[in-house]
Amino acid sequence: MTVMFEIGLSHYLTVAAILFTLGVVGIFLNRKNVIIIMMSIELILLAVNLNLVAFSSVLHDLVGQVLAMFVLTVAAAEAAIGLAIIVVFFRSRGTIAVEDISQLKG
Amino acid sequence: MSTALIFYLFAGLTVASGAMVVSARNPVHSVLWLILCFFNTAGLFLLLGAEFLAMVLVIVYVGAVAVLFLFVVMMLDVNRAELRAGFLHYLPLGGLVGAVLLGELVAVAFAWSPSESSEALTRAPLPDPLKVTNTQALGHLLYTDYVFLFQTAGLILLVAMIGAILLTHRRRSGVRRQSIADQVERTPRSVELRKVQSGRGL
Amino acid sequence: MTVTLDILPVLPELFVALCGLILVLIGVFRSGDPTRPIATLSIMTMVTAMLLVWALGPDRQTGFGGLFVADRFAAFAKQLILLGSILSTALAIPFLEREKTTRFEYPVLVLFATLGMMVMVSANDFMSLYMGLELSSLPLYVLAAFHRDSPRAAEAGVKYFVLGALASGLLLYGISLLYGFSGTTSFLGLARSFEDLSGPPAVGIVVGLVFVVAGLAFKVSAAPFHMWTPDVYEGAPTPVTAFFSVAPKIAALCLLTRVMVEPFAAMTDQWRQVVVALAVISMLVGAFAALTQSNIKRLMAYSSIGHAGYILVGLAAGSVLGVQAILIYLTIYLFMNIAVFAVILSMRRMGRHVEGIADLAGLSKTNPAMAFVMAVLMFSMAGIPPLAGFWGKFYVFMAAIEAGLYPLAVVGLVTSVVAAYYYLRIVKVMYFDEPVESFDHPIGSAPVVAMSVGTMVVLGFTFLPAPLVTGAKAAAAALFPTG
Amino acid sequence: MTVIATVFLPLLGAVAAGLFGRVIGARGAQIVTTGLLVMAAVSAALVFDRVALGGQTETVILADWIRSGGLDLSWALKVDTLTAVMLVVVTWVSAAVHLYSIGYMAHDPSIPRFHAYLSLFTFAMLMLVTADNLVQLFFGWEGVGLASYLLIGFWYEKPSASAAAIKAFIVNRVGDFAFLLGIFGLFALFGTIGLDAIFAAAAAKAGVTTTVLGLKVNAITVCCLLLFVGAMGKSAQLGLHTWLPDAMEGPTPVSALIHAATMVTAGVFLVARMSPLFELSDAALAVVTVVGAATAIFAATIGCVQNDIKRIIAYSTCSQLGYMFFALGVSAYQAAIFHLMTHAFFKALLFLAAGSVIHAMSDEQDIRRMGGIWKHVKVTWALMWVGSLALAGIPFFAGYYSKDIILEAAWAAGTPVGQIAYWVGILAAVLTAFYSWRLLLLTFHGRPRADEQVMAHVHESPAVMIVPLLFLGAGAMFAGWIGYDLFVGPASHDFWGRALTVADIHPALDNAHHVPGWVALMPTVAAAGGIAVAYLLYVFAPALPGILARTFPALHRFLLNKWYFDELYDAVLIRPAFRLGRGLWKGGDGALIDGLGPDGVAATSMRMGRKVAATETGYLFHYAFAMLIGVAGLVTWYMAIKN
Amino acid sequence: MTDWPLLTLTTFLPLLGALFILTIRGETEVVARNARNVALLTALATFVVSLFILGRFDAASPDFQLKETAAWFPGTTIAYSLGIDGVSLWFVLLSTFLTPLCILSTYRAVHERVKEYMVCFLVLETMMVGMFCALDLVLFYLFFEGVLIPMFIIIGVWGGQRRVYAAFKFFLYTLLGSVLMLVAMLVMYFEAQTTDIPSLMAHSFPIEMQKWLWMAFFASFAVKVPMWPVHTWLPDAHVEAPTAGSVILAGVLLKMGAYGFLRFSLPMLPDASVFFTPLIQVLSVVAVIYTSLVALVQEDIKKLIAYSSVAHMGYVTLGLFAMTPQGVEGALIQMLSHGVVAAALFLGVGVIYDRLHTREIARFGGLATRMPLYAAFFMLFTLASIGLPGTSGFVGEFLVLIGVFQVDRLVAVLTATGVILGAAYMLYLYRRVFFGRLVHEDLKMLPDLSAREILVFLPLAVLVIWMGVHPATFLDPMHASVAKLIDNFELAKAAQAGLAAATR
Repeated sequence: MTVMFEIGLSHYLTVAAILFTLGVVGIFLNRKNVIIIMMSIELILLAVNLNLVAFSSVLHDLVGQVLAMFVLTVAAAEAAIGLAIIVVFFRSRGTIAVEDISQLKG
Repeated sequence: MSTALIFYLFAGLTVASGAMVVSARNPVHSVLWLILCFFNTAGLFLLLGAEFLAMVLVIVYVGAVAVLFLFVVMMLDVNRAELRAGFLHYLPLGGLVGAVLLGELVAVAFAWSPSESSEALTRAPLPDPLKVTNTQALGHLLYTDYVFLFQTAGLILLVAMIGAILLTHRRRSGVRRQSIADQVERTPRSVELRKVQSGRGL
Repeated sequence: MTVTLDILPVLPELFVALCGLILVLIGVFRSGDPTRPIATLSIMTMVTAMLLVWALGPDRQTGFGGLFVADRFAAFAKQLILLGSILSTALAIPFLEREKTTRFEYPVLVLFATLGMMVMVSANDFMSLYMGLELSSLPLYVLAAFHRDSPRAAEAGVKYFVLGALASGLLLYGISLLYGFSGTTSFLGLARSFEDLSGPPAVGIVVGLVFVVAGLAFKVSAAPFHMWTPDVYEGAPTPVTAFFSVAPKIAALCLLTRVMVEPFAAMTDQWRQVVVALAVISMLVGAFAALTQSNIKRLMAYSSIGHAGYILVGLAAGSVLGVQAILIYLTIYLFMNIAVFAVILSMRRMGRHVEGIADLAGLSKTNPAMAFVMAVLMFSMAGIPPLAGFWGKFYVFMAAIEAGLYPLAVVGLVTSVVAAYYYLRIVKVMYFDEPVESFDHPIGSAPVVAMSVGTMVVLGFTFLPAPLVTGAKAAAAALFPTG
Repeated sequence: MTVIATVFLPLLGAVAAGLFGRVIGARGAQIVTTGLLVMAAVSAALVFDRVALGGQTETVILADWIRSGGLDLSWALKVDTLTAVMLVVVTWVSAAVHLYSIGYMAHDPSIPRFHAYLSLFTFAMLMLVTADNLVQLFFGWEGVGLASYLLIGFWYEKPSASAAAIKAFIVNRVGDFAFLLGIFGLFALFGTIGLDAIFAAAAAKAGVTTTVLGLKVNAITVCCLLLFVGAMGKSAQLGLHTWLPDAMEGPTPVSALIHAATMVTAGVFLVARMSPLFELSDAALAVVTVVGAATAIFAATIGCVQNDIKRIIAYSTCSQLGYMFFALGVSAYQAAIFHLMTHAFFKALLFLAAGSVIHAMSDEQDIRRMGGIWKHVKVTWALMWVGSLALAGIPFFAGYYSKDIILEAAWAAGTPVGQIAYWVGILAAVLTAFYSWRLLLLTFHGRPRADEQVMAHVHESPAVMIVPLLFLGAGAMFAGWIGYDLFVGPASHDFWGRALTVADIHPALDNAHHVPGWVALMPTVAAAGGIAVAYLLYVFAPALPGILARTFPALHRFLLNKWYFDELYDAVLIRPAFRLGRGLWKGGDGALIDGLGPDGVAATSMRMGRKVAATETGYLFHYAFAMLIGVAGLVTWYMAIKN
Repeated sequence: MTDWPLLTLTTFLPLLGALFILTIRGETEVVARNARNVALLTALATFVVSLFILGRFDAASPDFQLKETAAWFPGTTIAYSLGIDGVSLWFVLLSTFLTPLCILSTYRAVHERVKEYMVCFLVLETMMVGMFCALDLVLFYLFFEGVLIPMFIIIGVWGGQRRVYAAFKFFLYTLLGSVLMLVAMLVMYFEAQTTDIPSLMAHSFPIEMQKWLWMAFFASFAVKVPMWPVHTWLPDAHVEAPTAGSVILAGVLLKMGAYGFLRFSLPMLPDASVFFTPLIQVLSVVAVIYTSLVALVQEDIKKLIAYSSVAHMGYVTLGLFAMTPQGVEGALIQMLSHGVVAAALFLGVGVIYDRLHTREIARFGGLATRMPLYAAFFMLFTLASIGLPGTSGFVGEFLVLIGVFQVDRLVAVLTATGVILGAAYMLYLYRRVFFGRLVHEDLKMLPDLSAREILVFLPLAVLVIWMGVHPATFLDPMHASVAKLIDNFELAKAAQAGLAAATR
């Protein structure tokens, strides 16, 4: 029971691991549209940030938070680019269903 | 005890909403679940003492990124994609691999122990939160030790901007734009008169 | 707290960044099509940056509290990256003009991507590694989709982006684990933390390492993280593919090398197995999957996967000789690839770009010079002596043998025989088959220059190998502090 | 110098006629080659006088040949009595044949080629007999084989001729194969293949044994037997004889020169030359005797039923060679060489006379379509009689002396095989006389069976053909009488000198002069009997042969088909070889090696290539999944397997 | 002339010529003519230069001579190092001798892309000569493999119907063998810390390593020789290659494998060589008998000669691994002889192929009537091929067999059956092509050899006889080198035996 109620690093890491896995699984189990995939990526980055902040806290080291900060920034930029690309794709193909993004293969 | 309860609340909601992001049928709902997920993570950040990051997550992510998502989802009008066949087909294998990975990551999580050398390697010790706020401490670091990366981050954002504009911005040839300079410069001499036969066009 | 901004080591990057910003301004405010002048200026910027890199001298200098390092290795890598960017920009502009898709952002994005790569190879900390990587990746995502009206380019963009984001997610997760389990993100700090390690490293370190390697393996398109490569190479506009195949690849490989050799030097036994596995799978995929291709860009994609495998063989050796081999290989690879893409970019018939292997049929009759160049390059890529490509492989496998990796060397060489088949097939199509229509006249002098330079290097290296070999050796030695 | 002239003048002629035939023309070629050969014959006579009669053996070293490690060979001419005899026989017969050919081949379009071949052959034969080491002997050996091949196939447009040429070469090669092994064996045994060196060391190695196929055997016996197999090939002994009858496809002068007088006797020469070795091995000698005797009777039986004039003589040659071999086998080398010499004359005579007949009969060779022409070709007829009488061993003709001494020696050898050889020889003598007279009677006597057109053209040959015939006829009449003393008589010891070695325990020849009277008389009786039977069957009761053939059809067919040797070889060796070759080609190379090797690997690679490329499905989720599997796999590897 | 870098000159003179040809421009016809002439002149000049090598060669010395060394790859021992001994001398000359003949032989046969053709041939010559001169492991490999490029092009561009298949088979087959050799070379380098061939010969490798190295080298050389059962590329390559390509292939390229055995396997890995000798013997014997039988049933002239090449190379490998003076020298002579004879036979096939564009045996018959001169030449080479004494073929076969006989009698006996089979298939071929009646109409108009063709055949014919009658010319320079080779081999064997005895 102490493990349950003594909230330590491992708990946070576990949450992050679950989020990460959800993100990853979301990418390859998703057939609906690419935007969901992008959101899965956001989940992954969120998991990373959670990891970093948790480590930062337990290590008494701000570097983790600084890195999390940068990750947030980059994630925002990535989202912008990603959505722009999706818009481009939608314009040229009229769909963003994942299964339709398969002209190139072999 | 209360910390634990709050942790479990936030953690549970984070995980649940994360799951819904992935599995919701309607992309709009997915975005909304994502927003909820962000909020709860921000709560976890608060628990960990990272106030600034928590706020950034709420303001920047919920306020900007998630809205951007919502915007694009609406714009592309792909609000209901039916679940296509094959999803369940891949579920067992995919789920298995995911479960294995998850198990391993959790195992890693529980294998952590403070490293002997980590103390000596700490570059930016956490200041006393009573003297220096988290935001201040972060800011100080960002503008000094990490100014190089800070500038790089700026460039990344610039590149993202350029990229987004390059990809999505287009001058439509069919749309007539008002050019004030042209209108002003026009003189009677520069106006060319043409006789247009009916039914022919120019 | 006194803060010193040791700007000197970062001078080339700073210069490039500033010039990039200025170019953006020029591009926005200049009327008319500013692409060509901006491309010219961008090339001049990069040339200057090369000079600056050279002017920094051979000594190891760190900056920004150890986030950034400028040493011989970084300098060597930067020269290669810049050269690749310069040549691919020069090749791209006439092509884009011909296709009527010029946008001034193109050279600017290439410039910024190059800047990101320069930061990458100079990274001395996982944070700067990540930032550099992203700075280089984001423009690449955009460039892949640059022909925004082409469904294929858009698809390439989507795939590259999604998988790239996933890869950087993996990388980040690995970095976070490394950080958490060691307490630092600095390469030197990590190295120090493993130095006095007794017993096996913590499980988090190993798993973190695996994630980091996976994330970087995506960038170098090593199997099984290679899946994006063929689709993106095929779908992206050809000049972009040309760029992809050299600069980012070189940067990622140099980065991977530094990461493996510097912070994880003490863990060589651990990561060597990962690298060996990646190398073997890459070589196999690169050799076999290309056998049945009909699109030359796609073929080059598989070829680049295979080459990544060979380079990883050098990395697996984990020795000075191995790193030297990587640098030699990369240099030769750069020249070969650029020249091949110069040929591919010249494959125009009736004003339309073609990229089928069959379109090369009978090239030896319709355009003997180009066919000769291409044949030389293909033999070189297949690793047939006395062409330069052979020496790349030779050094790589020499390193592997020195490290006692005999089975790896045998697998590598056998796959190189399989790979030889498809390179030969191109020679066969050009020389043995009856000609179809001839290509249009080459566009501008850039492809001709690229082809000539590439061919000269490929043919001439055997006669004068010393400069490159000694240079690469010195650069490689920079990563190994004791010797 | 005379030796060199003897050997190389024919080569000069061959080169002149062969390379410059077009320049000097047919007539020029004839004159040059024949002239040079006559000169060679003269100088051979001088050599004979100096070496054989004068007792001066000599060895002329010409040049280095093969030198490698312990092997040191030179081109050298070794002349002793044996060689000198051969020189004379070869050059004289060859000169006669050259001369004869001028007439015989007058209408042929390729005269220079023919004469070049003839001269080339003569050169090779002379190299053979003058060799001072086994390799040079082999050079001549193969050289005469080549010339024989070229000459048999001279009329290459005839498929049968070129087939016969190949057959001759290849059957000879089988013998040469053994010959080569014999050389290797001797080299392994003695460390040299110089004849003198081997002979000098032979006695010391007499007891050396070696293991062959797990059996311990005497090394010298093995080497001798291998050499003898070579001799069997060249001399058409039983088993390797099949080429000789077919060789009659060549022009008749060729048959006379090569397949009667000289080349086929090379085997005899070889065994005689190697007498110091053979003397050390009773087993080898016994084999020689048995094979010789068997060939003598075997060929004679076939000769009795053949219808082709040349083939009959060919089988007769075969049979006579058998005589020579069993003479060798009983250590009566001198007798063998003596018979070789006399046989050269009368057999060449027979062939050339037969050629004259063929010439007269407009190239008809089947004796069933001849008959009754003796009036038209009287000289030929007479000479044919002389030859036949010599062949049958009728007293005072050449063959009488040599055949008698052989049979007596066989009897006198005092060994069981010698006894067998004697009786077989007697039986063969009966048959010899029979088929000779069968030939004579059917060809010249009785009523003409050729059509009128042919009969109208029957004419005597020109002088250029008749003169050599007369010369050879003289030889057939007097050679035995003249040579008897020197070769096998009291003078023979001095005559042969050290050229032939006969061990003291093999006194067959010495004893031959002291055999009971009936032994000496038997051959003559046998010959007379044979002639009588021939007269009975073909003059007095011409229906009888047909009846006999019908009464014993199996035997007749068996003999007519030459004991089915060709069919046997065809079924056992040739066709299986081709079948095997085709099987190995299509099955081994094509299906198995290429199928599993390059082609199979290539196909597998392409299949794998398609499979690997098929993993690039184009679907993002597959790609992501692959990456995930990669990561999960590596992590699992470290966490589960490494720890 | 004494201080000139003769070997470098011989090696790179053709390359220079090739570069010069590349610069020729103008109308197709003119370019073709000029390219031909330049190529011929270059090849002849190279031959003349290579004769100076012969002149300066000291036959009494067993060492490498005319050495030239220059630094090459810093940080390694890999150097540009050339030199020849009695073994390689003749192969250099063979290469320089055959190339001009090849070029001369193609004056009529090649009309298309003459320039490229000549360039390929001259590059090929550089590679061949360089390979025989190389005294550095890596340099050797460079030339050894470099040969593939021009040969691939030659077969593929100017070859027959299935040229693509043949070219690929040739290239990939030999490449596969060679890459394994590269691994072995690198292992040797790290073991001995040198790539210098003479030094490597002096180094003694551990026995277990030797076995692995030996197999790797074997993989390369066996394919190149080619030994049974890795020979199947040869018939295809020979048949499809243009005449001159077949000539070089048979004349020189096949020798590269055997040369490799002699240069690497035997002196550097003597113990493994002893260990594997039975393997070589079995494969060689099978090669001789098997391929002879296969040759017997061939329907294509070139294919028949190709199979005969495999059989003849079987003698060579046998002779080499007999490691007796006669065996080794016989193998060398056999190689030279085969180089000349097979070259001549292929050139011979080329003559009728040029005229009729078919090589199917059944399409011929009775050629002797129309083309007596040609028939005479072909007969001479046929005889040399079947090893008639007095021709070059005999000396080689004889020495090999006598050498092998001293080592293993059964092997010698089995191999000697090749003497019979060889005669059978070659004469059978000759009979079907030259003898018989002229029945095919198109054969009745065939012209006999032209002056140019005679010029091609004459030197070959002279050599065939010269080597048969006076092989000392060729054997004498070999003696010292071969003796040294065998001495060292015996020493190493003895040392290993002593070691084994000591450890027991």
